[in-house]
Amino acid sequence: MGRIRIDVERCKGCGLCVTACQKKLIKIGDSINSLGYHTAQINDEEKCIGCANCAEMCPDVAIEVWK
Amino acid sequence: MGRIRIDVERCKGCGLCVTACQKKLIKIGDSINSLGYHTAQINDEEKCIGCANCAEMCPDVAIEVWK
Amino acid sequence: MYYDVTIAGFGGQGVMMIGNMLAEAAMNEGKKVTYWPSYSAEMRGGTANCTVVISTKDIGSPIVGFPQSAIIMNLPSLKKYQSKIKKDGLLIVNTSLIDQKEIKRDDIDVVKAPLISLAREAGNDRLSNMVALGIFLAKTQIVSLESLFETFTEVLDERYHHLIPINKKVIQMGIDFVKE
Amino acid sequence: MYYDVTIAGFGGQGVMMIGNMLAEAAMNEGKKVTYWPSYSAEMRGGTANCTVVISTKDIGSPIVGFPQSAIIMNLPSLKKYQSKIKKDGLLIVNTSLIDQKEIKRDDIDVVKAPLISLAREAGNDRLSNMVALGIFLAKTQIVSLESLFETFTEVLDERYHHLIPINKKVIQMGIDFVKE
Amino acid sequence: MKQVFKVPESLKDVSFHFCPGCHHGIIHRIVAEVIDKLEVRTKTIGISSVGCSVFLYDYFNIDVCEAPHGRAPAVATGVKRVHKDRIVFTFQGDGDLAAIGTSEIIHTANRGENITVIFVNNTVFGMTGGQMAPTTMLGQETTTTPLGRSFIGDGYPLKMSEMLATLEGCSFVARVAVNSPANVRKARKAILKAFEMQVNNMGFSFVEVLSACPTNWKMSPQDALKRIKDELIPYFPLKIFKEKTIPDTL
Amino acid sequence: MKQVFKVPESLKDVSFHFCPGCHHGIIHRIVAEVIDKLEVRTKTIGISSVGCSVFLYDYFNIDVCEAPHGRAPAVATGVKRVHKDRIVFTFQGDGDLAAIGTSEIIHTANRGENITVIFVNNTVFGMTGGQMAPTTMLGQETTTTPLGRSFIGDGYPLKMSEMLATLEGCSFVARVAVNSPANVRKARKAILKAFEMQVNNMGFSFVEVLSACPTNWKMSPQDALKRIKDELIPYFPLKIFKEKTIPDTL
Amino acid sequence: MSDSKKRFIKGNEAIAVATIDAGCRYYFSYPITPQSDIPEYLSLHLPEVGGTFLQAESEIAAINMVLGASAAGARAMTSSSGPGISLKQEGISYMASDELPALIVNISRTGPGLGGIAASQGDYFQATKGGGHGDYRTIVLAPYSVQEMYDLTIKGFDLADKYRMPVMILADSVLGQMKEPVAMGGRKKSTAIRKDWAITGCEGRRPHVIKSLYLEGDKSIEHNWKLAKKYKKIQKNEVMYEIKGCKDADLILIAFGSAARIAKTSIEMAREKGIKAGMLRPITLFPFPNQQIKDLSKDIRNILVVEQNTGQMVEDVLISVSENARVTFYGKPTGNVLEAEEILGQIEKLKNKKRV
Amino acid sequence: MSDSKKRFIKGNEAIAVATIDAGCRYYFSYPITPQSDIPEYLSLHLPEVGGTFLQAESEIAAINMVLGASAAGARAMTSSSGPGISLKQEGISYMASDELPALIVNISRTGPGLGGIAASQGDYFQATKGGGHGDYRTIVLAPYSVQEMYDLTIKGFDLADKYRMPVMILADSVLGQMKEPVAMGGRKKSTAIRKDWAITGCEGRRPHVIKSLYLEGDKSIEHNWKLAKKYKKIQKNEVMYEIKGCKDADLILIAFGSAARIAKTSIEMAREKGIKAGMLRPITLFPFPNQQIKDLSKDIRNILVVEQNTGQMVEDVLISVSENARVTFYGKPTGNVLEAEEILGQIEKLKNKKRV
Ligand SMILES: Cc1ncc(C[n+]2csc(CCOP(=O)(O)OP(=O)(O)O)c2C)c(N)n1
Ligand SMILES: Cc1ncc(C[n+]2csc(CCOP(=O)(O)OP(=O)(O)O)c2C)c(N)n1
Ligand code: SF4
Ligand code: SF4
Ligand code: SF4
Ligand code: SF4
Ligand code: SF4
Ligand code: SF4
Ligand SMILES: [Mg+2]
Ligand SMILES: [Mg+2]
Repeated sequence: MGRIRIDVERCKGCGLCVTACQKKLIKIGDSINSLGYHTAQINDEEKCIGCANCAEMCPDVAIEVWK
Repeated sequence: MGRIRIDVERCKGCGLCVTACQKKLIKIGDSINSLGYHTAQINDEEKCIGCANCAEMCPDVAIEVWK
Repeated sequence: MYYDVTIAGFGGQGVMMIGNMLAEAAMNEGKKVTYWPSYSAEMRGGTANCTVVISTKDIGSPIVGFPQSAIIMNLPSLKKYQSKIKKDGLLIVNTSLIDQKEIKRDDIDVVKAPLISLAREAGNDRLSNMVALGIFLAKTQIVSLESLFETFTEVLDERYHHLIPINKKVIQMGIDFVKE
Repeated sequence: MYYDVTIAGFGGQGVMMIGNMLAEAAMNEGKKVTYWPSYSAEMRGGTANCTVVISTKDIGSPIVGFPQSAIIMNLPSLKKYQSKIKKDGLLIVNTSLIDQKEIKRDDIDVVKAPLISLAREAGNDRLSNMVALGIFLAKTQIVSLESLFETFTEVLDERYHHLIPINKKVIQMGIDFVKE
Repeated sequence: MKQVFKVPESLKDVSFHFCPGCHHGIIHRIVAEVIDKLEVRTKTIGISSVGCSVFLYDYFNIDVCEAPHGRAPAVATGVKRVHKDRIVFTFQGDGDLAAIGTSEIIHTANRGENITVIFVNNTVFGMTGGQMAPTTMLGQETTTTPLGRSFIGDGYPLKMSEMLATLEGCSFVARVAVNSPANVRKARKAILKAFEMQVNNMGFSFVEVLSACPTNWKMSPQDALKRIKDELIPYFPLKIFKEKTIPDTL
Repeated sequence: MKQVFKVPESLKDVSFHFCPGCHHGIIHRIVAEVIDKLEVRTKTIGISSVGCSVFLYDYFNIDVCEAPHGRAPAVATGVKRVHKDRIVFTFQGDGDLAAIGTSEIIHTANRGENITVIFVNNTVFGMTGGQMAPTTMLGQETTTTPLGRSFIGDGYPLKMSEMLATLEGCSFVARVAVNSPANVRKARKAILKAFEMQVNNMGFSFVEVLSACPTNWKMSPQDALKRIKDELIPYFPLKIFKEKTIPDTL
Repeated sequence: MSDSKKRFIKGNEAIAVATIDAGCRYYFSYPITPQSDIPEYLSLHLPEVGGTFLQAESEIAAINMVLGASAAGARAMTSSSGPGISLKQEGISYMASDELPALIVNISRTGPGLGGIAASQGDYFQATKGGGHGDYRTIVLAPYSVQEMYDLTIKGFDLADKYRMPVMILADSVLGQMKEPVAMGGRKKSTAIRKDWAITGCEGRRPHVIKSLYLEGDKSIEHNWKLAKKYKKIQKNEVMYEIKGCKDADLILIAFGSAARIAKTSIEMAREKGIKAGMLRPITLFPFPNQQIKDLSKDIRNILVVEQNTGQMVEDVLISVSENARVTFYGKPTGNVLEAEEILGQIEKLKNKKRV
Repeated sequence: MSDSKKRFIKGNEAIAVATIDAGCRYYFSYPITPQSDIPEYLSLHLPEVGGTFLQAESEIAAINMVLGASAAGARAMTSSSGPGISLKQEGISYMASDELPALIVNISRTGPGLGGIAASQGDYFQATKGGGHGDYRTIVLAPYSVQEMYDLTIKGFDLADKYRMPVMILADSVLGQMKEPVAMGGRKKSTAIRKDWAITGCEGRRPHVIKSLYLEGDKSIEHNWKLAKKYKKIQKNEVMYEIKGCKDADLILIAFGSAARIAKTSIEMAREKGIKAGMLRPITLFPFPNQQIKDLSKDIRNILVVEQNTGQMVEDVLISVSENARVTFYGKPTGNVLEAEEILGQIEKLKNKKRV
């Protein structure tokens, strides 16, 4: 059981978290942040195992993880 | 059988030829050249085997060798 | 004859591209012209802008403190340039990204155009710059449409030549937007 | 009071050493003094020379174009400096290495001294510089013998202090040479 | 639930200027995590270099001195000689360290200066627009090798870790990558080790990090990960090249 | 009787300015002999460096261009790129090549420039009065290491041949000495090989020559020979480190 | 030539094209903003004409490669900006002493230090007074249009060969990044000047030596005076400048490069307002048009010097002006932001000051 | 103090002793003649007082080590000559922008290029106008005796700290190699000035940053004006010069450093011959005594500038003098050979010229 929070203002939509999540919980959404980036969002939050792989790969330190 | 010629004006009396000659034919003499150096001279010329070891070691290209 | 325009937006919005096309078209019509890009050192998220001066006489400064007209593609650019446009000048604003209430000037000719939606209508929402160019042309008639279309083959790399028709279509849509 | 001397010879002849001693002695006597070594970039076979100026007033140039006196230890130096010595000046020549007929000046006081032989007599032919210093002192009395001897302990490294007596002896021999 | 991942304290609360998917950000973060872990934030002095990481001081919550291009190891030497008890690290790109700064890095390593060097190898001059770097791969197209780097005339991609490891004075040399969560964890470990070496006065420590520059590689961040795995790591093997266990003391 | 040893034609008939017993003279002579042997005197361009060998042009009967201190490999690169059919060599001391010129030698070697470098390692800055060089031995007293070089602070004596041999681009690397007639002959052979590599377009060739500086070692020329044998060669082994047999071509 | 026959390109690209057109085939440099368009263009197009493009490991290596290629008899060039130009100073000093021709381009940026990539004219002193050690000068050309970026590059190579010395182009990112239509002369067939001093291997002649070491006192003095005489000759023969609207002027503005370009608009604005302003624009910064300024300043006493720095060329103007001229300086240390209107403001201020 | 209480040492050694006496404990340099006595002295004596002597791998590394040590809050120093000083220009420009104090000693030699090791004043422009890129200055001190080599070294460290900027000592081998008796002040207890801006680790405070990059237009302008203001202040407050025999003079000689030292004798010779000659000797070359020269030149119109180069400081004199002064230049590019007699010759020549 885990939980993540994505700071969309830091996110640049690079998608590295998408690739990193083995549970395939993250995808790049439609919403645009103030810098004009489509940002990452988590789906099926409850499936998150809190492995922090997404956070490890995030170049913009946009993800926090709880477990 | 060999023969050497020492150009005393080039010679700086470093003595490397003295060390190099296994026949011990060369020594640093008393005469001074125009730069103020005591220069090398050969003794027992006839014993020279023309091996050119002296010339190989001379840093001032002061020795010519015949064989 | 002397006219200048500043074009500004996000990097990637094709601001430099339309500036270049405009300048080349004017050159091909035998006018004097300068093009000045101002670029920021930051890699991304920076703003891009350029200034084009077109004249029948030799041009002095390519950098224009107070432009006669401006094409503004995003909010930061509006904030930067709005106040500088000369009285009675022209301002084209991309209302797809900019809230109309940010527009404060009433002493200039303001064209509010939802550039992205318009471009999307024409089939490619990344061509909002071409819509803006069409609008600009319609308003100023600074160069002829033919001159402009000629520049496509010069400005665009060969592998993009198949995109010329759609570009032309989008420019026309800008022109029509003004006419409507 | 103002006096200057140029000392010149081969590197290794101890030219700088006696220049230094002279200068330090003068300083210890409360005089103003400058010492200027001119060195060549070549490693060896180069000439070494220095100029010492001693005065009761502040000294201007440490470099003297036309010295009042010169101590000349080898032929190249004689050639370089002979013509520059001021009229009525003093020239000390090392005739151990220089042919007397090279000396052309007759308007100055010339001391011809076989410095190497003299030094050898005193037991060490490498001390020809000290003989020259003795001669210079005897001729000029520019500093006292005591002041000069005092400098030995300052100028010489501790491990050479055992050589002080022989040095003193050789200087005295220079002085005697003049007196004779 | 307990928070297991957060913004490290040694980073300021601002966004990076890096391009989307640029690994500089990951490397910044893991360095900051190491500083946090060792609890040396207020004792640490960073030396920023000229390259995309020039704004180090905007992100790290520590004292920073900017160095001229390539000279960070010399600047770090000056700082460390004054503050022997502070933790001093440089953060340098491959243009900075392996091109203009070749001499400084070699001699600083050889002197065994007790500093840590983080070397970000992205096979390109990022900041200036993607020119060839000494580490650019053969065949790689850059803005100054439009037809791809050729060993005739351009030379071979330099292996800095291998070269530095041959130097007597160098105490710790490792090459890591941050192209997968597992590699990020290994990279952090290596950087931790490097900083620990310094804390323990073991001398010069060096970590090379293979890093993606999606912008100048003209690739998506995902393809960039793949390039690191398929192209870079085979040529630049991930490895601890050297690890001294006894310090150089008289 | 036949003359078996004479002043080589590639040398002018003037005396060297070197100190008595300085090996620079021997090395000058054997380079000249190699040029004679290959009959390339009128095709050869020498690049002199700053150090006791700065007056190369006064001695060699060939075209010479002087390089700023440490930059001879860069100057040689410029010359060779223009005259691809000429034989270009640099002649550099250890201060020149291993201190200020570290970057130039590494990158020139790495680019595989088709030039030859003669590297005279006398473990000291000769011309400027005997300061520490990067190749100065541990414990060696110089005018800037009055108490002897210590690896703490001064670093270790750099082994340039070993370092350059690790570079892909480098085609021939050897270390020789001229402290005995036998070694002089071996040195000549290595230098001949290096020049031949260039003639055959094999790329970058490098010969390090251990050399005595009696003046700054404060030793007699004889003791200097002994030092080379007893101290230098054990640390700087005489060896051919690398010899490519197939050129780098596409 | 009408503009429609011209190419519409960036200033930096104009320099790159001109390099090839001038017959230069050897280019060595190290990347730095804002001059990167030059190496990027040449890395693609020099090899096409059999030339050598080499990205050096540093600016120092680059300038010394230029030194080598020039010594070998070839036209050679490097370009850089601010910090990189500083690093080249030792090499430039050597080349001046060696009497080796070369073109060095400085697309300058804001300094000192890392500074910034915005345009600036803060490198005037470095370029004109000799940033390296010793008594030497480089010819310094200051283009103010993309056309001149092209023309002066070619001129620069010619002057370098004529006088056997490094020539510098001092421009900035305004000129490097702006685009204008440019008329091009086409490629030179050959580089014309024979270089019988070059090192080429001594086949059939005595060895040549390129050096700058003169240990013996007198040789060094002679060499320095020889160089000084050359610079005097250049001062006499090679001054280039442009004068505009000075015949009836009450006020002369003196500016070079991008500042002059911007000021051109200010002068026009002033004229429109009835202020009789003219401009003298030095095209060669060394040799500086001292005499021309002196002559002008005899009649027109009101002189405004405008620079994109805190005041450098103004010193050369002060040396030049006749005794009763009044020199005012207006500067802005970073150039992208100097605007025609603010210079106009200065002109108006001066105009309103009582004449002395 | 009577001379007998003084130490009889070389100029270079005086600088080295003063470095330690000034409390400087960090010295980084790369060998070069004719300044080697400085590192040789310090390599032995700095460690004795717990200081760091580090022979860097190059002049560039050395200046950047100085940059680091200075940023860390320590007094730091480097010394070099000609080519080495050129290589340090990038670093000096950075330090000027970073506002980092340090002492940089140039025992200059003949240039340009490798030049030679004889004394020369050919580096005047490089030192005073800023050899590096960008709009900056360094304070330049020009000693003319061994005593001043000592005193100005200490003064240099103080000025560097006071204004947070690099200070340069410009001397040459005449001053470096000559010996004179020197009175020494003894070692400073502490380096006095607190450096709250230094990087020391941010314990108990916000992080410090030492940087020179100002990308945004206005920040960079502000920074440049800030520096310019500092230099103005220095121009106002720190001018040092010596005047001798100018009260009744018909002719003033202006010279600095070794040339001034030699010219001192010429002035005395001239006086002996009944020529009323005086001398103004700038001790600070930047700030230059413009005003003092202007004032003097109002009464005494005959001015002779003597330099050991082909004419550099003469430009600063020309900027300074009042309108009706007549400036004559006499130069010799290599200095070991300038003799008092030849300067006297110039004085006599000038004296005989009809007054205008
Ligand atoms: C002396 C000098 N030369 C060149 C530059 C221009 N420059 C800035 S960053 C850089 C290279 C950056 O590449 P790298 O070090 O690999 O860092 P990256 O941006 O790839 O992380 C260069 C050449 C400079 N600032 N100073
Ligand atoms: C830029 C620069 N820095 C320093 C010097 C001074 N310098 C001349 S030769 C030399 C070192 C000589 O040592 P090395 O290269 O080992 O040659 P050697 O004399 O021992 O043969 C130095 C530092 C210089 N000429 N130029
Ligand atoms: S913590 Fe693990 S499971 Fe949860 S979103 Fe991140 S990568 Fe997926
Ligand atoms: S890795 Fe970070 S920046 Fe990239 S998409 Fe995911 S949250 Fe956004
Ligand atoms: S040739 Fe041989 S034997 Fe003859 S003198 Fe020389 S070393 Fe001795
Ligand atoms: S080796 Fe040469 S220089 Fe030395 S003593 Fe013998 S002949 Fe003379
Ligand atoms: S250019 Fe490359 S290295 Fe620089 S921030 Fe962008 S992706 Fe990162
Ligand atoms: S100083 Fe040393 S290297 Fe130089 S010539 Fe003398 S012995 Fe040879
Ligand atoms: Mg990189
Ligand atoms: Mg050496």
